[in-house]
Amino acid sequence: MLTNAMGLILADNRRVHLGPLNQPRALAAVPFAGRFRIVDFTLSNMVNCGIKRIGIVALTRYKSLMDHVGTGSWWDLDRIRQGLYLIPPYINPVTRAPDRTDAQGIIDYVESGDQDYVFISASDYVSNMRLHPLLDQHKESGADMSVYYARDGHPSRRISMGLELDEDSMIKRLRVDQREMENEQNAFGLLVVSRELLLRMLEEMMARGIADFSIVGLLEHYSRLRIQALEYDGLLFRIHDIESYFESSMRLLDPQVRNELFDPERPIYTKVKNRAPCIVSPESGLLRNVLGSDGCAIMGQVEDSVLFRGCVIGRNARVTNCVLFQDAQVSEGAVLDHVIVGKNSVVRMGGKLAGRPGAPLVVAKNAIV
Amino acid sequence: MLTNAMGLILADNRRVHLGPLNQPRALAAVPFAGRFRIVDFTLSNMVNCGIKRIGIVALTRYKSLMDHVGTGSWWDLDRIRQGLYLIPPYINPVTRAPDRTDAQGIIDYVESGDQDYVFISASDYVSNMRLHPLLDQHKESGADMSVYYARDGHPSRRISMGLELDEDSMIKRLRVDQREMENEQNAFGLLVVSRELLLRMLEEMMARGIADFSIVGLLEHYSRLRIQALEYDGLLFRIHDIESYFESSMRLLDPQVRNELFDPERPIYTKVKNRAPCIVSPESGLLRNVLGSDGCAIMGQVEDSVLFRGCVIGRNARVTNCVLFQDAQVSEGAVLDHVIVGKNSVVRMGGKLAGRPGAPLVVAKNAIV
Amino acid sequence: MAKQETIAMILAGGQGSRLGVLTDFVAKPAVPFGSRYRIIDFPLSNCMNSGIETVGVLTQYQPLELNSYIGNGHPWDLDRNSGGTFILPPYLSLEGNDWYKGTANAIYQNIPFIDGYDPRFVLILSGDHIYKMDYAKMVAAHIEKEAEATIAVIEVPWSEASRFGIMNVDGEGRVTEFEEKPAEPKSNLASMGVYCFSWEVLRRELIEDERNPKSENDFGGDVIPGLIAKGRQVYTYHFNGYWKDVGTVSSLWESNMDLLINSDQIDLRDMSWPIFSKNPQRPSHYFGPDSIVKNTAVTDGAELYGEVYNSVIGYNVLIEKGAVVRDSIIMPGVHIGEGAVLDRCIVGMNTVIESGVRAEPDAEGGRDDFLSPLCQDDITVIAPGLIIREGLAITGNSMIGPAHAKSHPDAVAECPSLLRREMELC
Amino acid sequence: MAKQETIAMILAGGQGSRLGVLTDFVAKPAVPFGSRYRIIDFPLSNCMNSGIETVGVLTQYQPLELNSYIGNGHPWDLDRNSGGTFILPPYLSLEGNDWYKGTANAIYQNIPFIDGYDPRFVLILSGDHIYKMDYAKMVAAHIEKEAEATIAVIEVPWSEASRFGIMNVDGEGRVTEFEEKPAEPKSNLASMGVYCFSWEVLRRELIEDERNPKSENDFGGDVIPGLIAKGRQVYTYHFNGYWKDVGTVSSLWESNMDLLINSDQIDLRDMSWPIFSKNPQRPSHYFGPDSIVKNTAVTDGAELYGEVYNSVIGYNVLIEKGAVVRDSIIMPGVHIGEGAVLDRCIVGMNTVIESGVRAEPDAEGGRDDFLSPLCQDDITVIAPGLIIREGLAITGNSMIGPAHAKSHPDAVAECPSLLRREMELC
Repeated sequence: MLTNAMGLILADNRRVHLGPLNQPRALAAVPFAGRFRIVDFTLSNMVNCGIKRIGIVALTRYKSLMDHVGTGSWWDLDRIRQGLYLIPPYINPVTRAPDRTDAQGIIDYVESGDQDYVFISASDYVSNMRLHPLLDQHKESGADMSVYYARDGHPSRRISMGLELDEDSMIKRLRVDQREMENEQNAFGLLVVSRELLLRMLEEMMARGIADFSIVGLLEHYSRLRIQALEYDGLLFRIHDIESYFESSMRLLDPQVRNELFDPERPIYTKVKNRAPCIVSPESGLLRNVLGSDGCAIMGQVEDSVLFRGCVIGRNARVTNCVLFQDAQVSEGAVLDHVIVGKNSVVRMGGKLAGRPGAPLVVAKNAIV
Repeated sequence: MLTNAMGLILADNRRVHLGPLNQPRALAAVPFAGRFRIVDFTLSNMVNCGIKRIGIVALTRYKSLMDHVGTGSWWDLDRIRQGLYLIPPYINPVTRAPDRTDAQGIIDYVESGDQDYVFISASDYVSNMRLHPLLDQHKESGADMSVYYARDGHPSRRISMGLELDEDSMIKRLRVDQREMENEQNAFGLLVVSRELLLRMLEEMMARGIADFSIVGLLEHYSRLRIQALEYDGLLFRIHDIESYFESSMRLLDPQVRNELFDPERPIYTKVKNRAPCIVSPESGLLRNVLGSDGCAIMGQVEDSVLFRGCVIGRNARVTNCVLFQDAQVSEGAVLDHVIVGKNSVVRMGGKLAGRPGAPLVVAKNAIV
Repeated sequence: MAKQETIAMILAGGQGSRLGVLTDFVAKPAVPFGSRYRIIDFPLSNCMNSGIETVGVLTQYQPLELNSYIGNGHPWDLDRNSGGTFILPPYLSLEGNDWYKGTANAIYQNIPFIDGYDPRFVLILSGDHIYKMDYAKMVAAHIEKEAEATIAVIEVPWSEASRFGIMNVDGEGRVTEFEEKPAEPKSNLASMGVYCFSWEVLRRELIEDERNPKSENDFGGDVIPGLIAKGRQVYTYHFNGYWKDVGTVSSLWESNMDLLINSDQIDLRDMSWPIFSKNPQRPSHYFGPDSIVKNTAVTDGAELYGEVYNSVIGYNVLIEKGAVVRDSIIMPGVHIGEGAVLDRCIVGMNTVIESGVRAEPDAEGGRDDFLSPLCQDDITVIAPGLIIREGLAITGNSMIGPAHAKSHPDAVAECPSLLRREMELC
Repeated sequence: MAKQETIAMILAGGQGSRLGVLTDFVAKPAVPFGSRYRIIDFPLSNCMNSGIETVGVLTQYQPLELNSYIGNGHPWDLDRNSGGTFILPPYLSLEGNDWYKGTANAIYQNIPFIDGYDPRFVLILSGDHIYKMDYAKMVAAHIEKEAEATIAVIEVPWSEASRFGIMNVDGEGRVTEFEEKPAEPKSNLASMGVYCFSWEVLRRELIEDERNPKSENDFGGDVIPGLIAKGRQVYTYHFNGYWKDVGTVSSLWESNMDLLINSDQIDLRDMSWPIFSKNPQRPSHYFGPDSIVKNTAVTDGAELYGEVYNSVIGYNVLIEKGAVVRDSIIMPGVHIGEGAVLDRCIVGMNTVIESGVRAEPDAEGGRDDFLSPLCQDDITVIAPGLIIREGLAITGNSMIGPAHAKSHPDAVAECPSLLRREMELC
């Protein structure tokens, strides 16, 4: 199945602040659901739609993103003619400043593909979605650009792209980050546009010296262009702040939610790590409503939590309502409630940490507490 | 065969100016010898020495370099745990300026490998060389750093790293770009250093805010460190300016030179392009002392020249002492002597272009003349 | 570069008939092991970790699944430009070759393949051993001793030595005698079935062996004893670590259990020597609100709502509420219904155990129609791709296979085959 | 994702005996073609360009070189995670299967492999045809016509129609009759041996065909005529383009020459439909100071110092000063010595033609010891891996193979085999 479209993923969103979670890495590289990262969902959605050429625009902190995506082989994107491109900015060799704007690298990527359409995705949401309906609708309606939206209420206190539509579902007004617009139609950062029009817009950006290439920036053309909106009514997590990240993680404990997010018809691919299976020890305590991953060693008690790969829960430790990132270690007797523990961090023997529902405590990467 | 070393290739050298040849691309990506690019030789030397993890530091204009190296598969570097890394600079998301120096990306790359030694190579020379002798010597002597040099006279009017050595072959003086130092020992930008020491030097660079990571910069430590020099007496081309590029190209017409540069025991790998075989037409003219490549169509006369892939030589055209880059087109009846024609460029029907020995004329990429 | 210093040949052709219904449709090396592996992951990963990048896998019996599993070799990083993994089945030539007659004949028939890489050394490995071993060290020892053949040996308890092929050596480690299952062993050094040969020597020996009409063309039975008898430089290489041949139901069960009991021995958590595998990409495993799980290995996609003790659970296994699984090996994709009880069972891939089934050593009212001489120690084996009907009770030492779907349609059915294949191949 | 809409099966098992010594040690699809290709590059590249990513290659005869050549499928971008290329040889199962009996039986034996991908459509392709074809368009036509089987056909000159399998169709393109080499053809639509089947239909048909003791289990002979006879929905798909079966010495020679004469037909320079291949990485080819080259195809690593006219020259070929090569196909790695003259020759890989050899249709004083009924049109074939001794003169229509090294040791020798293998495998 070949789809006449390429993908473009914006790895960062400077409006999204996850504190210690995205400080050391691009938003797209933030871990999610035990063994995945946010970008896995976007990449898999594109791949499952038959897209075989995907560029990821990464401005900064792309080391972990680069390590994660590798050659693209886990998404079957290690191809001769197409495949996966990481698009960092160009640096001017003389001034040592970025060459003009982000746009030149993107232009080079878009120009060298021969697909007629480009799917552009942000990295501040997680979903397992079909992209074909949007493309089909786009072709049929003859719109200049087509964008998905969801009726998921006011998703965040900080970030929103509220849409007001005309009778043809074309955007007639865009309200950005407005608090009062609850329950309206909100775009979430997936759109499709013809390669040709995208190139024209990018060149205009270059000419005007506009630095920021973003979904909002594209949608703001609604007054000049016909931008059609299509409702997406499937499962959707918005990752806009620590609270929404934590709440989304907890929703994964619901089997129904997992069944939809990990529909075997449209697998979510990720980097394979070859960790040993998870071992639950003979002396383990209660183990209830827990998502666990390979490489974990569980000797204590865990409830209502998500464990990433390689977590160690010591004897008599108690972990409740937590998200533990890769290789986090909860030592003997420690007690954690409503905590997000960063990668490689250690909670010392007997340590006690507690956040509150709606305001989890966050332990940074590589910390010892 | 596993070698306990990783590779680090510096794709650019801001002291080397090849005019239209490296204006659109990093020095490492400059085409050479019909179907290769400079980086192919450095990569292959490393791979043939059993190195399986190679980083390429690219500051700018890395698009064609990125397209060329792809996933690294042509050098068998598309590996799960090791492989090929392109290392562009980090950009600070707020100031949109490069994050501190080049060094952070390099530090991240070097730190995450578990090899004890790092081979560092510049991209301003071409050779098919064994790297093991340098590593063996380095380990045996206990030097802090070890560098190859050649006794190839004063290689360039512009660029040189003349070495004065003590009786243990340790550098006691380094003379950079000095015109009068003919016939001395000249380093050419291949050295080996322990991972540990390299990291210390990089961190020092970061701390002092030194922006430029280069071979010269490393060798300048000779007063504080024991830097050993080892002679390399094999075939070596220095690519320092248009003249040396052209002269090196012409030397390839000597079968002896090619036999050494393309020793089948140590193949030089490059991106596979799947062009059709070269077709010499029935009406072709003289074809003497010519290196030709796949995809060429030769209807005219060619002598003493190097043709890259896909060149077209029209009827009655005459090409002598030329280097024609990929998909260059010499139209019917055109006459070229001592010319370098850039990629995709077209010499119009009946056109006449002539450079001089030692000063070839250069036609830029995508030009029509 | 075609030339390779060392290449490995993995013998993966045998039917593995002592595993009964587990190998009806797959070669033994493709049998699942240890929650998320197949047996062949161990030699393949050892090759990769040892820096050996050309691996021939000699297949003959039911190679399709193995072939699909290995695919392009990517999960083991063995998708190399020159080299990588090659499935090597028997083939026709001008001389009209035939099926592989024995392990040595299998290598003999592939001499042109090996010659193509012009190696100095060839490792002969088995596709059905569980161990982590650095073959590079063995090759280094082979070089240092200037050996012509080197045989990896492991010390076994003297009491068990008579069950193995035993190497008698001199003070230098040179083999003076090889005894297959000696009644009165003179040494406790058992051959692991892992050989390093200088290719030149092995090549000559194979050609000679092929010409010998009395030979059964077997490494252990003919080639190795022949080399020793001729006084060639045959040395042992001592291996200290976990090693198990998983050729029988009991040894397969034990070796799986060793992951729980002796997890420090075959240390799968040691990331300096990872064991690679290829599995479908599934979400993390899930422990349900009422699950009780103790001393158990579990991996991606498994969902445990019941009780699980001392067991090895594969990916995509679903254990429903009220089910009890004890001392068992549940291979990938198995579905265990509500209230089912499994004790000392090995359940093959994608089999469905309907609710209320009891498979226990002394199941009350249990049927003993399925007893098999291949099963001992009260271990029961259930083939892949079956449906075990609601409420069936079976005693220990049973083996249930597709044939029983015909003989006992009330108790056993086959899963629809299309669905089955699809799931197996991920 | 295991499921694939369309998968392709390439029949590559035949010995290709009409090519004589060129296929003594390699399967026909692995024979070099057109300077830098092997025959199988064409169907493999067609698959890749058509977006078909799962390809089974059915082998039986001498598959080693083909196996090594295809490797992990990377050069054709067919090293996919699920799917990619699979070499499918015959294998043993519980039912004790045997060698492939015919083309249909070969697919029958691999039903479990195909089922694993649960495809809607299966393409059956030949491994020995030279053509560029978008199979996706054929599948689209198959879907649109709601066909159960679609047969690609090409219009041949009426005068030659009696040499082909001819399809007689109604106004809708539905096949009403299939005639193998009809004396009085009713149509000039020849079957290309390229079939698209709905898998459900083909699967049923193959099982039925297998049960029929009278069937020879061949697609062209049994399965297709059977479907037509039963009135199933069998349609033709018209292909307009270059297509050639390279099964004979003459057709192999002609098809190579078409690259020079009809280069616009089988347009290898069209980069929108590239033909991929796997070759050793060598420097650009070189025309020496005294070379004369006209109407010739040449590729990497070749060095031409002599005269070459109307010829197809493979990689790493060395033609020394004073040698003359005319109307010939020189396969990779061949070395032609000073003053040798070759006219209308096909020279196999890595053969050495010593100086002064003359192989011409009417070579003066030429020996006719080597004449072969497989050679016509004055074409001479020299096997791969030989040394043709200095000064030998041979007439046209000769075929020289390894057997002649024994019968004519003065004229022919074999290259040392190790060296030969090494070079062939790159």
